[in-house]
Amino acid sequence: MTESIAELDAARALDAPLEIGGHTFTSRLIVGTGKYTTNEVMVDAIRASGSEMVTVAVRRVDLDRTKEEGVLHHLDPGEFFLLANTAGCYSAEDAVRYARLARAAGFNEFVKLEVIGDERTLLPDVYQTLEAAKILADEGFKVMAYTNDDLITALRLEDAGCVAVMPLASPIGSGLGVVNPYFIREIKRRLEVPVIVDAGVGTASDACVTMEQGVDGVLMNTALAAADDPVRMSHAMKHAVLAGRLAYLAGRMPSREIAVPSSPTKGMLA
Amino acid sequence: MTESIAELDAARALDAPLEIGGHTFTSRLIVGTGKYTTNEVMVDAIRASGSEMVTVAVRRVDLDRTKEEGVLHHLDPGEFFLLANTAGCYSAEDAVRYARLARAAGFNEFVKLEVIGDERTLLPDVYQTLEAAKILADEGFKVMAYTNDDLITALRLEDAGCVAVMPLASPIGSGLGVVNPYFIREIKRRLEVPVIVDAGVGTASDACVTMEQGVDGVLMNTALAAADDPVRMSHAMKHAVLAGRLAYLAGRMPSREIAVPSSPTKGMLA
Amino acid sequence: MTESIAELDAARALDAPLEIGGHTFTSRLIVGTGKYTTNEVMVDAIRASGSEMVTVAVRRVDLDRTKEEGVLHHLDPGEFFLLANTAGCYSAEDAVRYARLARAAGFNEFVKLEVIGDERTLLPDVYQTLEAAKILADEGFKVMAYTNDDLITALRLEDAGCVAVMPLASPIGSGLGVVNPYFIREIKRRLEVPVIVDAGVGTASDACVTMEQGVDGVLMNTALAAADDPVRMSHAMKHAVLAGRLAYLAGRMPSREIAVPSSPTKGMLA
Amino acid sequence: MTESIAELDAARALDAPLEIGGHTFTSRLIVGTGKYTTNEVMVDAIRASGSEMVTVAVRRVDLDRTKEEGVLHHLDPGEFFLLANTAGCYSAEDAVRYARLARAAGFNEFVKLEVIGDERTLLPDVYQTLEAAKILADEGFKVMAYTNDDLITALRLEDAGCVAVMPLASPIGSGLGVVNPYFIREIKRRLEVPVIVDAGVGTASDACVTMEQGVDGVLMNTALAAADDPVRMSHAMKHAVLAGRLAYLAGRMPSREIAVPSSPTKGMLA
Amino acid sequence: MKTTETVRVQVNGKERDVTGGQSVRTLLESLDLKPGMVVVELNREILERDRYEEFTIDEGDTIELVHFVGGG
Amino acid sequence: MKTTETVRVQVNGKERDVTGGQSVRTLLESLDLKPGMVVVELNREILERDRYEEFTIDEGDTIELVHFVGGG
Amino acid sequence: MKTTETVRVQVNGKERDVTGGQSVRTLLESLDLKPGMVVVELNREILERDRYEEFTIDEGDTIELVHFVGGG
Amino acid sequence: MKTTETVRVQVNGKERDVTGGQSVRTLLESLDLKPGMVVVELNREILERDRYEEFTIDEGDTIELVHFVGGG
Repeated sequence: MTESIAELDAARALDAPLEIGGHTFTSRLIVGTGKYTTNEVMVDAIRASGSEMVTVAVRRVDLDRTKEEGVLHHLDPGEFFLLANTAGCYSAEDAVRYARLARAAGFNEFVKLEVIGDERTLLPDVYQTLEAAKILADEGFKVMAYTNDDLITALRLEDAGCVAVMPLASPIGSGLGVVNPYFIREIKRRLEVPVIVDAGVGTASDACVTMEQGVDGVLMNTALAAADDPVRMSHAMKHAVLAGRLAYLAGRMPSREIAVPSSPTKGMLA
Repeated sequence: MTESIAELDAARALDAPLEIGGHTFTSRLIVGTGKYTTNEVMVDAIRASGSEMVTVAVRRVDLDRTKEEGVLHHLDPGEFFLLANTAGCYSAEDAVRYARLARAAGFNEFVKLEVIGDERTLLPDVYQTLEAAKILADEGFKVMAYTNDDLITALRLEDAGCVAVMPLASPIGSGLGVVNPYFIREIKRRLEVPVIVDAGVGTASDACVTMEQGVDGVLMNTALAAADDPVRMSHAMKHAVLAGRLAYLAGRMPSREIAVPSSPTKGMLA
Repeated sequence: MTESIAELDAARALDAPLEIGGHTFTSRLIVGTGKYTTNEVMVDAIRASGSEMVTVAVRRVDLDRTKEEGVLHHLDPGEFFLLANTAGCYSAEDAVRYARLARAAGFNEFVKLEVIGDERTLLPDVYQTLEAAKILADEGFKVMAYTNDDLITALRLEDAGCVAVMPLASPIGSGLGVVNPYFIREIKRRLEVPVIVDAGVGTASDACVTMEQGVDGVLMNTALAAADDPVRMSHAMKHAVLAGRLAYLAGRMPSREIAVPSSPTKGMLA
Repeated sequence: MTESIAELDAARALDAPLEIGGHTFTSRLIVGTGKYTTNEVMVDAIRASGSEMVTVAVRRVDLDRTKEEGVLHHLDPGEFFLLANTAGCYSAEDAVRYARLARAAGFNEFVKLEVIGDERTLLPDVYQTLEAAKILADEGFKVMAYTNDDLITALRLEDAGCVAVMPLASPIGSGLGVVNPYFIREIKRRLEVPVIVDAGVGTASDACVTMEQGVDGVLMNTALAAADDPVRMSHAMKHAVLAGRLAYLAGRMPSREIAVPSSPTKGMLA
Repeated sequence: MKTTETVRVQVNGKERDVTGGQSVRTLLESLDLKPGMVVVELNREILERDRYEEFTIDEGDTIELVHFVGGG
Repeated sequence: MKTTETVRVQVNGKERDVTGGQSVRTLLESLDLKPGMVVVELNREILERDRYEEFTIDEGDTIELVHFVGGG
Repeated sequence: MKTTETVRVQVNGKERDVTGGQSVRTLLESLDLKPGMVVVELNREILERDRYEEFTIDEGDTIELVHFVGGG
Repeated sequence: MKTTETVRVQVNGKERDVTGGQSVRTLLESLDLKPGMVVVELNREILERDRYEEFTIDEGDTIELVHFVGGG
């Protein structure tokens, strides 16, 4: 036990906290709250993931059904930092409207800006996203913008005042992992605001690879909610993000095609 | 803190211990003791990795130099389970000789059998390895055999009585990771003794991917010793192995080329 | 000999010609004319590639040096269809200016629109590219637009009236090949105008993989000019593009992890 | 037309013929004759592939059915060089028996040695293969040995007197392509006899990538027979093998993460 | 002057007949919704929570009542 | 001395009753097989094509008649 | 009225003193450039080839003479 | 009969002149090696730790003294 505490402390001591828009987080994993089979599993999974920031969507109250659907009946806003998203919006105007409604809920000024350009791929409309980002930043929102892996767009979003830029690893819910590590790496290299990879992670190694690119964090939902055992996968992801982060900070060995012995070549018997 | 203990316990509770040749280990990571810049770094790194089993090589005492080179001056055999290897041997006869010398040291009857067939690639000579495995198993050794990723050879080694079969991910010290996951997966699928992937891991995600194939453990040395910061990388590997293992047990989401929304499509505003 | 003709005819008979902006081409390979060590090598390489359309850049006449630098002193506009590019432009305004100058040369109304957004990656500025595309299309240009692998942008460029959309495989001159086949495939699936993959191809297999995604053609320059033997590589690329195209049309076998014998399992001897 | 002849001649002039066991072949593609829907398609496909050497299996005559099943009723041994295989054999003894029966047919002393070690993966039993190779080589057979991608085994097979060593790209009929290019490349680097990659190719780019590793040829069957359009795929493969070979000989450009312009950066307008 | 006739309004996309002139707070109560758990948009204008009393429902109003649900 | 009784032999794994003492060549003809198209293994021994005449079929013989089929 | 004084102009970014009032065609000839091989931009306006005669060079003109070079 | 002449032996590949007839234990001490930290192979035979006393060093003996070092 004492050993395990030492372990965790050591691990923490090896990394700095993540700061986004003036808020500080020890976990570099941000998780969604959608698509879980039950609310109990959702809460257990989120707790297992060690995440401090969770995303929620803005939707109409269903006046015919029980109010239980409201996610705040299950998630304590005191325990988790709520990041409202504009998922489902296809125009800057709609996204701005949803963001304002989210802020009116009174929790914080953060918003995960998401403006979709195509229903089949759920790829972002970077033109509308950029427009909405400018408007919201001007209104004092702390915009975390979901975007594609285009460096130029990422730079524009940073200029627009976003507090974080969130390129995709691969399409939402695809689980294909980091398809283009070069672009992700370059975006991280060039931006000053935190870069959070959002969408596409399918399993633990995807999260680990993502963090090894040097980015500041990962945001996922389906990889946890659609796993056979969401809670166990959430544990896995917590460790995967930490592993990838520490490996990035540790500096990996160079890889080479030719082998190099790990035992001494001298001192062999005759 | 209490939370961190809970976390670790939860993680442990999600996996069974690893049993090899009658011995039980909670960590699925086995590490080498070679190529560290200093013995202090070696010990700190091994402790950070959480490994219980460590490999050592058998070499002549250097009568001209200080005896300090002996690894047991730094590693307490009470703290770690010693796995002597036959690294550097190019024939079954030599490997058997080294194994006997190792056992005579009096720690245990385990041996990491390694018979090299080529100096440039350090690939195993499966013919000599199989021959040595039979001899050593008959002499009561608990043989953990380093081999290539050939299923047929792996099956033969199991038949020969090895307590663990250890296919490579890629050449020793190459850091290329799991080049052929299909073969590794198939070997695990078909063998009953533990399958430990030995050699080739370069960074945390490699270890994570390896464990996601369902194997029982990973053995590495260079990835830790040759990292810019071996201790930090060892922390990373500890988490990576755990992450990959839990992800395998959790059952990943199916990956698909088409996107699937993680927020509700109903309840949008008009 | 007769056999070889038969072969080529057969191959041709298996594919339809490529039509771009009302012009028809039998070769699906478009090549650049930059970076060759000598003009002789350039011409030999282009001929070996079997390309019919070649790109050229618009630059100031160097009044101090010999006029020989003009590419038309070496390339016969009667033999090759000239595609002038706007390479080097960082704004819609500049790109439009270069396109107009190119058209004034009097060969055709085609232009390879290229508006760069970043000097280090040479990634396109999709915002400026889209703006320029609209202006040029309105002026009657036949715009072939170099862009990134973003589907939404590709769709906008098609709406803007481009006669071809040309997503990158990877950054210009990188030779990394098709990093994101999913995005390329989806762009092809969704557009009606020809999709030509432009930039990133490094060797023959890259061109082959590109065509296997179903796209209409490939544009390359560095892969030929920077090969050790540009002429030989040009031969290779000609065959690679044809191979990838025919394989796409032929419909590949399904790939599976388990083996399937190619010889009969019946009729074995006792 | 004249141009097309020139093209082909030029391509041929760029490569040396393939010599195996004293026989010379201009095509580096060897194809199987199994699993085609009809004999007509088989013959058309093989002709389209440009292959000169084709593999056949040895089986009992079916006394109850029409004799038409004999492949020589459809393939003219004068047109194609027959390479009989020992497919379906699981021991050195059986393989030797099948090889002798094949030679008794009186066409040539070549045999594609294949000794399977596992029914599910069809992976070779390298122990039995090596034993059979020695026996057959002693009996004057020209052995082309199907093996896995293990360098040590490849070296042993060469020592045993095989005229060609044929490592797999991936399991027979899997269509997974070259899973481990490192091993294939190293085998080619170290052997003196021709290295033919046998099994695993799924589509044109796989064949192209295979040849780019520097190997001497490719052997395939399912990729052609199981394509939607076998004849068209055979055309594709012919070009893919040529493309990969020429690209290997041409020497590819170096790949780099940072972009390099292909148009001049000087001479821009003010 | 407060009226008590029924008025037809749009609530979350569905037409409803409700008592005219009642305050938004009253409406929420009648719908059994805790003010703290929803955000109200009245004719495209977002209302501040502490002012639900001041706004009244009139004929033809469009009301959107939203809250947070699970999403990624 | 040549006999004409029927003998039981194994041909390609199936039992057959054939005329004893007949030559392999005769057997092939009776099976409508061109000698040039098959290879004959008699009791595990491969026969040379031009010697089919010399070998006779006797009680209990095991005969394998093989040829080339499509294979990879 | 045609003048023959020297005027200072910008040609491809460099200052040059040329005879004022001469036609673009004459300028090209003096620079040994075939009209068919270049495109001329005079003060940001692209000139049609067959009208080089009509345009004259005056003090302060900015002239760009471009052509095609190798590019990807 | 125990002799005290010097004998020439091979220790870890190097020739050494040591006192003949001395026990392995004595040799180890003279080399400043703790018996518990090494394994001794005398003329290709591995000696049990508790029997170092019994074995003596004679002319031409080949002695290997090994221990564990860092390795992967």
